[in-house]
Amino acid sequence: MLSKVPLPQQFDRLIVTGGIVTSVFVILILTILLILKFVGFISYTEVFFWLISSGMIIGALASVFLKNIVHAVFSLLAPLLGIVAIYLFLGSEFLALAQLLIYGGGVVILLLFALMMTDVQDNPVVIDGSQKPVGFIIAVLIGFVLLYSIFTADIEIATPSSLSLADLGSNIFTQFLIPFLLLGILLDIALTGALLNGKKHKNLQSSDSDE
Amino acid sequence: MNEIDGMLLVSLFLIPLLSAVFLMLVPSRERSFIIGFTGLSSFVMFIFSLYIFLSYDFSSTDQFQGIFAIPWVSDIGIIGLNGIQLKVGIDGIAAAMILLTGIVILAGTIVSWKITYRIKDFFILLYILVAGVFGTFAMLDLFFWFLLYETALLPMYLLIGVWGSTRKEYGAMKLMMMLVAGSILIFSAIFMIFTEAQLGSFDLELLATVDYNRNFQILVFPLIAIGCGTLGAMFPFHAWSPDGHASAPTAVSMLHAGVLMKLGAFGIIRLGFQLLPEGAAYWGPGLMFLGIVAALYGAVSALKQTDLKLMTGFSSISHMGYVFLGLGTYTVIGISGAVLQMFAHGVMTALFFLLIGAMYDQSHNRDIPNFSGLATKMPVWSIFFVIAGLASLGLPGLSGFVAELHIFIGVFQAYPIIGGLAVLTAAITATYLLRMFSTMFFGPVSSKWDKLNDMTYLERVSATILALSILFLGLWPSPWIDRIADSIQIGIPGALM
Amino acid sequence: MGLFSVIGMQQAWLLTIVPIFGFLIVALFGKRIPRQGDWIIAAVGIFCLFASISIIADFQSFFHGHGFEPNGANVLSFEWINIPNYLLIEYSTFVDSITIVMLFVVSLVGLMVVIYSIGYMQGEVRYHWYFSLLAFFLAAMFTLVTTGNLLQLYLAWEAVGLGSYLLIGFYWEKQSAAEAAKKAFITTRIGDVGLLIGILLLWRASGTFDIQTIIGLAEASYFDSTYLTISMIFLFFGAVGKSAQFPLHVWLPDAMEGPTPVSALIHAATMVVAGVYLVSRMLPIYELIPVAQNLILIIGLITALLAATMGLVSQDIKRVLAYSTVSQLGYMFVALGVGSLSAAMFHLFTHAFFKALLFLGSGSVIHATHKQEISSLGALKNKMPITFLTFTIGALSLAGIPPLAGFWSKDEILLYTGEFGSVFYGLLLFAALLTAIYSTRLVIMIFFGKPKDSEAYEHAHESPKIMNIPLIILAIFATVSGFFIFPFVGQLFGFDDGFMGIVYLYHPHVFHLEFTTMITAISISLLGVLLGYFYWFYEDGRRANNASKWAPEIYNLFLNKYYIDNFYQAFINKFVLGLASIIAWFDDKIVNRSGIDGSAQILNYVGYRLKFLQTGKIPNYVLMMSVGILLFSFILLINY
Amino acid sequence: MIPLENFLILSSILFCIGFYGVLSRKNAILILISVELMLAAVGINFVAFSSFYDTERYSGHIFALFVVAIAAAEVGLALGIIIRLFRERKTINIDEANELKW
Repeated sequence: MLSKVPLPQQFDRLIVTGGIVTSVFVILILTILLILKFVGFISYTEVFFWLISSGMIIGALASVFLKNIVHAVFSLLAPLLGIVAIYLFLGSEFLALAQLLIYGGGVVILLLFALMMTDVQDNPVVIDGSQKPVGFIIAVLIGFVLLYSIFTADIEIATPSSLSLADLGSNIFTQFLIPFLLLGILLDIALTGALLNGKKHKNLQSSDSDE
Repeated sequence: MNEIDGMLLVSLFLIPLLSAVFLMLVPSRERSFIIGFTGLSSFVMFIFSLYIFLSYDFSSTDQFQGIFAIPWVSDIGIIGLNGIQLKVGIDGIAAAMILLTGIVILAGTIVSWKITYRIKDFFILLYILVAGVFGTFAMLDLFFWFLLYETALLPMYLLIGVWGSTRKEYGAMKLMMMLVAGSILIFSAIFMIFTEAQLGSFDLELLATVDYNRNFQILVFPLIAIGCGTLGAMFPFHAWSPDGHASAPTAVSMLHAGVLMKLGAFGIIRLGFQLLPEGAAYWGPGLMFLGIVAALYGAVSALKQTDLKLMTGFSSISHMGYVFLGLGTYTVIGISGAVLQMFAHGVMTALFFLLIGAMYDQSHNRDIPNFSGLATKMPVWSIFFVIAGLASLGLPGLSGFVAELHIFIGVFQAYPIIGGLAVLTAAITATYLLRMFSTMFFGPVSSKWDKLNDMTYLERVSATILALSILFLGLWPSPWIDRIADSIQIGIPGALM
Repeated sequence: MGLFSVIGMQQAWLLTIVPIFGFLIVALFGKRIPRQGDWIIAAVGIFCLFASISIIADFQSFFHGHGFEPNGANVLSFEWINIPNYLLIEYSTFVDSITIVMLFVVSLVGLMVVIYSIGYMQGEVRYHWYFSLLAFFLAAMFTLVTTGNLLQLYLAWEAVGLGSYLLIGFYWEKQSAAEAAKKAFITTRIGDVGLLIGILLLWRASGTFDIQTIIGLAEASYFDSTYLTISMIFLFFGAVGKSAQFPLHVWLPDAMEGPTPVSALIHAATMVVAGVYLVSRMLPIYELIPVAQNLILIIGLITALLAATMGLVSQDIKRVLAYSTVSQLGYMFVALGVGSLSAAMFHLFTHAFFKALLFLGSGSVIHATHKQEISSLGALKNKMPITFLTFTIGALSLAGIPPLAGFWSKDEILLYTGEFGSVFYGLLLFAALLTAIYSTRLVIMIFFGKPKDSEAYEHAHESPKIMNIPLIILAIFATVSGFFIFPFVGQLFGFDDGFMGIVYLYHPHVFHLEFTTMITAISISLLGVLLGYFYWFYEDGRRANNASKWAPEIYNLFLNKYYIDNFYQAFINKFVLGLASIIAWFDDKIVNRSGIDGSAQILNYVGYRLKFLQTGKIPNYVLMMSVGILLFSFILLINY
Repeated sequence: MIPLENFLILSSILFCIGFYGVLSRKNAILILISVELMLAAVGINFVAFSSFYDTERYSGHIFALFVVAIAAAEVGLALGIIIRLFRERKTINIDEANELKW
């Protein structure tokens, strides 16, 4: 099974190609943002924000459009890590940390493991789906609805405030204690479920066939 | 009647419900216990219904008596104060219908004791059905009214599908589909009224105080009329009736033709006439037209039927046509006649189905030309059958005549020509019944049916109960008419023309 | 008279109640009572006769001078149905002169028939059932004649119909009896539709069912005349059905399937005259509307003639008598049509006795020989002398030979018809001639000549006493009841103007001898008797046979009852059942197959097609879901 | 100082991309990835609104935290199912798991 893991030289190529593409995009976007800055539309902070955001968007697009599954999973890293920065912008260090650990560290690895176990090498290319165009139209329309409502909404001007870890902790363990405990139970159940589901158990199958 | 009687009304539909629950706990091998228990239970129901009928208070000027309410949902969302409550109360119409139910369930229970296949389950379903029927007649809250209305319908499917005969799956399916389709109309009408009234309450008495917009009434009344009319086998929504009756087991046919079909007409009075008087006045001629068409149509169709139950089914359509005819007149006499006809037809048709069942259980044949000389073979059976038949063809002195007379008078007040057709229908009824009599009962005794026995004692008892009711109503109808007319004069002011 | 003063006019309801109790007791427990309870019914019959006579006596005490003013003493009522301000239906009795004539007829003939039946029905199955039905019929008939309102009249009207139905179908094992019962009930029921429509139309205009009130209103020109005409014609239609008038006369000959005493009671003396009674009761109104009255006259005349010709050729004793009954009822309607209530009631009175006598006599013959066809009877006069004598009295009375009862009453009708118009008079005379011919034929064929069926002849014997006594009593009445026409007979009973004065309250007629009419009538009757004698007595009726061969078309026309029955049968088979087939087809194919099953099948098909939307592919579902989300979001966007 | 709109726009874009991914992809793992994207977008929204307006309770933050946790659980379970699916039918093409059809 290990033989199916991507070989180091393929990693090199991936990193090199990805690096070149990324830096081209970064330079391009950075230029546009800086122009916007100097025209006076946005501030430096916003330049920084949109730089990260464009990275996230590009990563997301890549993960959705790339045909190679492994590439797609790796591209997911960009939005997941970008969110960490966004959370930091919003002043929530703990969430950023959690996001980094869980997504960057856990989820992607898990996905890669799953890829590994499901023998994706045999059919690395996703079969073309017939509902792609429809899906595209729907996605665009939903985007239109969302953006339209954002732009037409009367958003009260406010300043974001950062959330200290202590505040978060006290909130969770006082007001949201019960949901938090329930969440723990949920995770427990999910873990057990995943275990049972992934396990090869002969007797369950036989009882299935009985029914 | 006072509040204690109101509690009696609640208990009237709790008794069958609790009996059904209790029966679930009884092991089904305890056959004699089940028989004894259902006998007791149905007898108690009969006594209660009789008491409720007799304790009707003529001095009261309120429309409903014995009102008793338990609040249930109040002040939540769109539901306002006392929005949904278990509110019972009766007027003379409901009192008559409750008595009818009491009589029919007593007779129906007694004849059902001979069932051998899953008798316990049969009674559970039957009693749930009866609970629904009693509840619908007594309920003054539209929410519960509809709930119990449906409760009365749904067990029918299983009762016909499991214990029925001939094309039972088809009959059960057809019946259920059409009735549920009708219920949808009633349901939407109830909610339209609820929304239009903007009281946030399902209380019938409160809703009746609202003056609805005339156009609204004209729009909504047909929903109720068609919805309830489907259950009342109103032309052209009658198609379920012959098939359903033909395939239903005896007690179910009795209850269904005897009582459940009356729920439809009762619904038109309760919802249509009381809430939407202008709509009722507007659609009255239409109802009359459908009524007379149904009366003629059913009678003429019955001429051609050879299956005894199908014939009775068409005869029911014809008689329910009279009910709609009477309702359509929208006069005190006409509506009284319609309610009387509901009672009269209920008892009479229950007797019909009982007798057909008594014979079918032995012969497994209902084809009229197959029989001959049964009057010699089964004299008691034949006498009862002739009594029911004569009541059906409107012979004076029996229940059918009193009811038909009121309807005819009501119709003659407005439309003599329709009245003439209605009277003619009675003659057609006589034709098909007498054809049947002369083929089946009279003539030489056919050796094919040597093994037929006369009715058993149980059947005789329940047939006697029904036959006495027929005679009683026919000879001394005042107890009914006084109550019904009193209630109509108080409750349906639109009819006081 | 002290004995009779117990039961007055107000107690007329006893006449309903007592027979009803007799009926209930005998019907329910008859099998357990000694003699199956026939004595109970006989006692009931005796009570009814006693009560009738005492009511007549009471009536007489209210009879002052030349008239009887209806007052409270003859009315009893209580509310049966009462919806205040809307509907009031009472149970009421009303006794007047028409009632007392009917009362006497019904109770006397009823008692005779009950007594006769004890002998005639001996050993029959369902013996108690027969007697209980007789009591039921009597109760209904008494209710009918004592009623004060139209609705109660309708009730009793239907009840006598039921009694008749059950008694005609008494031998129900015979298919023909079952068919006859059905035919009788349905035919009269068709008439009853008219009756009920008429009653309801009258109610609609007047708001009451009370007969005297309606008559009063009509005389005060309360009703619109066209409306009244229509209602009264409908009412008359009921009488047509019950009294077996053309075109609804077809049931009465078939009704002879019932036991013979029943034919005497119901289908000769009492029930069939209910129509006459009804029209008599309403005659004050009919006199206001010439159209309806002329209709009565014409219908009566047609019936009298048609039935007489049919009676001429019929081969069955009872059928001949039935046709004769129909014909005589036609006479009564003619009398009513020309406005002579007294003549009609008088004919009703005499006819009841001699026709009941004839029927009971024929019953006696049938009882002895078990044959009904006159072709297999003959030469019975020595074997059954009493039957022969009484039957002959009845037949001559029917033929109108003086001084028997039939002569006087028929003469009255002829007299008033003669005053009305000569065409009617001539036709009625012709009918009288035919009547005389067929009554003679009947007597000759049964009692004279040679025995045609030796077995029946050998078997024949005189009937037991219990059957002969009623025959003799009725023969006496058939002889003397005509004398009621003379004023002195009436005066003997305390009525100043005699019978004519009793019956016709409104313009009393006093009987006077009109010699021209009388002599014409007598000569016509004698001519008829002679013709009958001439044709059937000599050479075993060869002349009669030749006569039937002389004009076979007419003979067949008479024999086949003018094809009216066939026409009705065809009408029912082709039209009514055809219509029923069409509607049954419509119900099956259009309503059920297309309407209900069809829509179910459409739903089924749509469902079958739609199920392929359920691809099982999750992306498809997600797509659908997202379309829904999109729609909802657009709705939200538009609303906010 | 970044206005709220920016966060919302970003989250909308991410959400739509994820949505498209869910609709168009056939590979179960890639659908899962797209779902993760959508969840991330929603998380941004929560946190943004919360830190701009709900400065008392920060329920948005906590909600986002819960979302993260639930997403983790979900991924674990979903991957289990996917592996199971693969084991049963040797493919994770979601079009071929169409037992639920008519």
